[in-house]
Amino acid sequence: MQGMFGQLINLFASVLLLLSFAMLAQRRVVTLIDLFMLQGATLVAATTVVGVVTHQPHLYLSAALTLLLKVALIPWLLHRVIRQLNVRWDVETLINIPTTLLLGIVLVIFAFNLALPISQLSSSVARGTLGIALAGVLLSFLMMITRSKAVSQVIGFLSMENCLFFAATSATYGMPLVVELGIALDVLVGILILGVFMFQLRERFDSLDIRHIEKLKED
Amino acid sequence: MYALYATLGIPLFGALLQAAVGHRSFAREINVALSAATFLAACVLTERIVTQGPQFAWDQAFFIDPLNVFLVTLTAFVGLTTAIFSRPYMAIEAEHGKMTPPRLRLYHSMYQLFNCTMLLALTTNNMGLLWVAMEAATLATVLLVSVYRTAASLEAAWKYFILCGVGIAQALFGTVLLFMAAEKVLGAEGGALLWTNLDAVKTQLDPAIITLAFAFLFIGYGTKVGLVPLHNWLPDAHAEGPTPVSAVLSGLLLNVALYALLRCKVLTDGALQTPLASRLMMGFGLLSVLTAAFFLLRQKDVKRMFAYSSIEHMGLMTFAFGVGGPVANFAGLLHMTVHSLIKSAIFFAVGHATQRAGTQIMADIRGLMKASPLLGWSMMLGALAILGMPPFGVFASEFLILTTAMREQPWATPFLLLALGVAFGAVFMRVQEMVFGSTNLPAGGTAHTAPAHLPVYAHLGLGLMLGIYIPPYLDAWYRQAAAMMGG
Amino acid sequence: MTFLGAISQLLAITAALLLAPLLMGWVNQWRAWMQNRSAPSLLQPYRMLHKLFHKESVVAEHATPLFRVVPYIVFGAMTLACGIVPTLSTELPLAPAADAIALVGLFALARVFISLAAMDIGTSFGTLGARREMLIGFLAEPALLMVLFTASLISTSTSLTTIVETLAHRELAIYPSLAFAGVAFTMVSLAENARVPVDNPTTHLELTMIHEALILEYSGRHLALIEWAASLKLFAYSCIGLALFFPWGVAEAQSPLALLLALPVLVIKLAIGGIVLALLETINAKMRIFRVPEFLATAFLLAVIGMLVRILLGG
Amino acid sequence: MDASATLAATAPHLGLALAVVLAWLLIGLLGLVAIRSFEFISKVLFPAGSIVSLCLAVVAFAALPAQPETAQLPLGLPGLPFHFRLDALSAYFLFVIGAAATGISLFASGYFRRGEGTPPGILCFEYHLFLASMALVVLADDAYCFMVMWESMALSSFFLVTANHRVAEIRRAGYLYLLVAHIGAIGILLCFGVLQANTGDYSFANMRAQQLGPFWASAGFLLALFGFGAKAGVVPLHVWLPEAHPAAPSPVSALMSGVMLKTAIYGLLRVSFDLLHAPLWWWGLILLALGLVTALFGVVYAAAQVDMKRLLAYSSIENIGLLLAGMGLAALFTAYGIRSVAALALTATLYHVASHAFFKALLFVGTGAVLHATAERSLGKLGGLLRFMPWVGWLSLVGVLASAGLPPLGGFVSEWLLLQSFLFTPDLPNSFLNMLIPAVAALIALIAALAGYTMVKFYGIIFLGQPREEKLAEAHDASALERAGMLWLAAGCLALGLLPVQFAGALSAITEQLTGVGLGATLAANAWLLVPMDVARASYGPVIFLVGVALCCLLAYVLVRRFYHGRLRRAPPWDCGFPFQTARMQDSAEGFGQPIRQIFEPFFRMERELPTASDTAPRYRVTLADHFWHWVYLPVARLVTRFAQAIAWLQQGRIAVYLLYSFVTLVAVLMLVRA
Repeated sequence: MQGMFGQLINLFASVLLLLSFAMLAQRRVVTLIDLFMLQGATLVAATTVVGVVTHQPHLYLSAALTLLLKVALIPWLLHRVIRQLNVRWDVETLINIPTTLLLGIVLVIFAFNLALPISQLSSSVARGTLGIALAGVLLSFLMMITRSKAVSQVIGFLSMENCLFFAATSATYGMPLVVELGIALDVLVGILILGVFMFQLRERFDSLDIRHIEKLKED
Repeated sequence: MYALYATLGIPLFGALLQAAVGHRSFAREINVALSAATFLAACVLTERIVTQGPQFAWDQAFFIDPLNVFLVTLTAFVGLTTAIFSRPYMAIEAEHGKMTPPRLRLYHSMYQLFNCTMLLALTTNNMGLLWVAMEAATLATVLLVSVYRTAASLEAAWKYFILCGVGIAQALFGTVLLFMAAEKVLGAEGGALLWTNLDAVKTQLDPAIITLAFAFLFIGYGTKVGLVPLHNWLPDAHAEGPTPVSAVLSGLLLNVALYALLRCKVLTDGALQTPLASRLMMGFGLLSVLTAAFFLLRQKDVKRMFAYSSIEHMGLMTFAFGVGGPVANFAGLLHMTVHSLIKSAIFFAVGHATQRAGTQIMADIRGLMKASPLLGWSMMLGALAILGMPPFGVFASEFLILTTAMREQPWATPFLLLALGVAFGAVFMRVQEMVFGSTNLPAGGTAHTAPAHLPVYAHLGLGLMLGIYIPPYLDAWYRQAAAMMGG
Repeated sequence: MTFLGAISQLLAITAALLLAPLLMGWVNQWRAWMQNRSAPSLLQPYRMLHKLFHKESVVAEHATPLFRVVPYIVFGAMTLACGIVPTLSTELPLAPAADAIALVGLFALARVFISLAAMDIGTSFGTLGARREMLIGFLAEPALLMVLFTASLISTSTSLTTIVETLAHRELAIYPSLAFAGVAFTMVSLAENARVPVDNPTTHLELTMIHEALILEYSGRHLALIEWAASLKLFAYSCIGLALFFPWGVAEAQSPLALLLALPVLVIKLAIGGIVLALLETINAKMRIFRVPEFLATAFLLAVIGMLVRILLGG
Repeated sequence: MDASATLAATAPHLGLALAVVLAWLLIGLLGLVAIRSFEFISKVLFPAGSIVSLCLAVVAFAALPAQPETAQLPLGLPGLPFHFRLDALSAYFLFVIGAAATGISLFASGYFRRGEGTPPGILCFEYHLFLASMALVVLADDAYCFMVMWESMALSSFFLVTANHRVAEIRRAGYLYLLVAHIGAIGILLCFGVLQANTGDYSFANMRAQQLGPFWASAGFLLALFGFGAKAGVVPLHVWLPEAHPAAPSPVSALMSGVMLKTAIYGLLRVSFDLLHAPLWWWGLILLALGLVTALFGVVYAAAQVDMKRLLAYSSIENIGLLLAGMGLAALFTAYGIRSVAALALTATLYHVASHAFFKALLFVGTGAVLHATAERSLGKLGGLLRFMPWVGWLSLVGVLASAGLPPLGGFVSEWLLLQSFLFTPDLPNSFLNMLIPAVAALIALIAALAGYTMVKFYGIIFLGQPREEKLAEAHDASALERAGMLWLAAGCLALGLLPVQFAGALSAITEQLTGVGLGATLAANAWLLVPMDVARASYGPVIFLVGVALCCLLAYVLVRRFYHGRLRRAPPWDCGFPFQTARMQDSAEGFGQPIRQIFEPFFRMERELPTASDTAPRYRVTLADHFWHWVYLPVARLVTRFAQAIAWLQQGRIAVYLLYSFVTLVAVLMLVRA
């Protein structure tokens, strides 16, 4: 039983990594949101499985929270934003996609290498996946660097948050509840603020292209 | 521990209250009253801690020891003086049409919320909650920075949000790793994220995990501290937000971030028995001091310049804590105190000057001394104080840091000498031109009444006092806190 | 202060005052002879002083009191200088008050005052002369000091009387350092006393004169004092040179007989010195003012070399 | 009250000195209170400050031979209260401060005028704060107290320098001054960091007790040399001095040149002789070499200046160089254990400290009076002022003579002592040094002679000749208080010149403290002759000297009067047959500088504009610039600017790039911790 669940978690982890790569490769903002939703769903599933294995009821709560926030609310919000702002395409990335993917692979190797000695120490069933969580964080980081639209940056940010949650689940059995609640609240407020900002940016700059918001600099 | 609940509750209540009435004309006075109440509560709390020693509250969820109680008092105090400063300031901003009633409401509400989150971050015993509070503080300040809704302020706020958000996400990862290490010793239950518990078992924590955790925590909280090269949000956010916000950002938020970093360092030092944390802090501290000094040279915007000065000073503190040992730690804490006092005072003065001149561009602000001697002197003395001129307190801490570094880390001193020299040259060149000489300010510009300068001079006075006399109880705090940080 | 000391001091000063114009006349006479001119009388300087003292003084309208005081100061300073230098005897009560360094200081004092007086009138020549005089001074002064130091190193003393006593008592050996110092001293003396090749005491050609430019505005008794002081200066320098390089015959303590003997010895030595000076002035040509720094720098270097030789070779 | 009573009982002199400092601060605060009542400040507060200064001088002089006294104030850092100590060295410098300030304050009470820049009350406050901080620098007995006072001194003097901050040039001067002062202060601070030897105890007593290895001791010494050198204006850190001293109001210039520079000498003496108590021989060599370079540089530049206050500022650089050279000699002899000669060199140095304080203060206040009377600083527009301002003129003459190092005034005594100590050098066991040092003596002689040249130029152009401008004829003499101040300073110059035995004898307490040998016994043997070693070796009796000169003068005067008529006729000066001479045809300051420029051409960075024969409007112009400025400071400034430019490129506003920085940093740190 334990073994099967372990494999299931590994599977979800792999899916997570795959989705991260897919996001890195994706140009269309709409698809990006969908991928993000999928990532959220995977996270929910993984959390639930860990909850089942370890009989930790607060993991269910965490899973529910994630479901509500990251699978339902945030994608819905994002969709609304891009519809209203009419940003469908992330026209071009700052670095071309094949290069980005190659960089991504290097990062994954780096992350695995980094996490390997540590994950041995974890008591969690999902310990092997710490490396994947780390890789996900780094990949999201990379995505934020390479994207030129504000929306895709936000999605990168959120995806990073997802991977962090996954790390919390995989390395331990989730953070204490009060912390998880706090984090969720922060994320929610944060995304609301970002949403408002995107409208205001659009209003001020006529664009959500971050290359237009680089007036503040040293000259 | 009602004092603690009051300290945290008043600003929280204030945030809600101001969300309702913050746009009304009396909201500014309410803001002052709330901050004063918070400060009073913090004083009572301090008195408790000083007389009765470190204490828990709410079943270990909060823990107050000398290290954080002094920061709590400082935060509440600067919060209060900034509220006092912002009262006439915001009135003038409203007059100029830069603040509309909805913006005022947002400003007042977020100001209280910001205070609340910082106090929470300081007092909580839970490393996770510390992270949550830091993030919340970021959110509150993002709104504060963008309150003018200008293109520049939006840009600054956006960068601030993204950079700090990403940065602090690394801290979350670090916290997760910390939790993972702690869990093995303390078990999943029993508050494995409580700092007191972690501190108790820190020698048993697994070094491999803690090493990695500290790397992430360092990057995360280091971003908020404004360490180079993670600092890029800081000058933008300081320059484009309202001046009271710049004052609390520099004076308080950076301190709280450094406080979080210090807590992590204590654990890491205990777990590793190697100087990893110290080396990182020294290296990045020094890099920050040096880089910021050179950035200072090219500034045209007065608030931006002092923002870089904040980076420089945070770098110096980080370096001091990295050097470690009772003297350097003491010096670091002292520097934290005086830096927030003096830097916020400078921002107050800058606020007056920019309102008087109607611009933040230094070339267009001339002859403040002629236009208003009180303003000119506050600007001049503030700048001299922050540049490390005695008898102001910044000098006292720089004295201790440099003399200790000379024997402990002599390799660093040429860099420090260079950086402090360049910084002095850069800042003083501008400030002198702003303060001295014939004025180019419009004759009928905004005139501030003498009481408006009170917060500036109060801060400068305190900074001066700390340079030549440190009260025994403050000394005792510093010593206990420095001892806690070990070396 | 012994009675004899007071006597010898007074005698030294009186002798200097009286002999100085004579030395001047002697040099002039010899110079004229060497240049195939008919010579003025040996007593010509006394006659000139007499004439000048009897004439009325004409002072520029806006001259300050400084202008009128300076001749006295210069005269006083030079008289004192002659009183300090051991001419006849080393038993001089005034000598401990001023050693070799103070002597150089004394000359400098006179020079500064006369330059200031020259500037007081505010004519172009006065200031020009002052500038040149100070230029020569700042180059000659260190050279003179170095010459004296070389002697001091030999006698480990800067006191002139001790130097003379030490040098007079040594066996007749050639000190190479003193040879260098001697040449340097001669060059400095020529410059300091406004002699060819640095200055021409008989010229009034405006562009080249130094000493004459300084005193252009003086007349009557003031001029007399200054001229007398100038001859005293020459006398003092000659005596310093004789004391350093030919110290024999100077009377030492408690010996009235030696004192009596010293006077004729001094006169003979001065006479020979005067002829040498006239000779030097005859065989040299006046140099351009811009060459003077080079001339004096050479003197300075020679003096320093002399000193180094003294340290290096112990000679 | 209780504390002050115990202080008075255990440390009477120190208590009094601190009381004086307190009185100064009080006067300053009173000035702040009565910020705009000009009469009160100038007629009551400044004279009061002068009297207080006099008290300080008296107390300090009395404390010279006394035992060291210590006290603590409950201020400063925790565990490190302000320590004060009054020993012979600090007493002496305190005396110099007090004595010079007496005259300068007196002058200042007549000097400051209404309606110039900073309000009088603030000036009064800054002025007395400046005095107080200088006194406390000298009294400080721990590093923190010292640094606080040191920087307060810099700060208060900065504000005084920029009193008239409407002028851009003055602001620039002030900026340069404070910048150099601050960087120097950091150097001193690091020096103390070395000296405390990681004990965390910053008191001088602890530093004295530490035995540092040669490496750390030398590091400490070099840092101190850098720090104090920056304050003293040692080449190549001198650039601020000729800018700041002329910019300040004259009494402040006098204080800065005459007194403040000496605190740097004090600090260097304190650190190298007292705290490090074992100078290595090459420290002495460095001091000597730097001192000579500084002195020669200073005097050559002084001789070429055309602004009277700049001229004096460069002359201060020269004197600092001489002090440094003397100190270097003392260090050399101490290192070789020839303590009696070390004591002699040190006596010379200390003597010069006092005499320079007096004559430079006198000259600076003199220029102040001239500046007030004529509103002119440029030598090319002055002239003939002795007739219109006889008091200032004659009193300045005393300063000029002292500054030129002429007997029988103060400047000569110190030069004499210095040259004497050079002559004893052949005792050194190092043959190289034996060769070198006489040559150095030659250089000292050259410098002294050049100082004479400079001073003749200074005095002759300002006070003698004919006024070069019409308006100079209306120049008024100094007011009574100003005269009194100048009289005091001139009297100081005279006293130092005529009473060297008594004064140098008082210094033996210091040399005993620093080198272990005092000259007091040797000196006391003869009241009228200054005999450092032995009367056969060298002696100097200024009183006899003066009496001798005076007697000769008097004799000449009496004889001339007695035997000849005293007829005197006033006539226009001889015009050389060219009747159209004007005052502008007098030799100018530039002209006076010409031989110097020619001889020392490589010293200067010269820009000349020479007229040719065919010029219809011929124009002659020559500007002098400092090589150091061009070859050291400008390149450094350019380098810093360029670096700042390069670094600004890092921050180009693109959020993606910023994220990349964070990312790279993260990866780098991760790799670092893995390794």
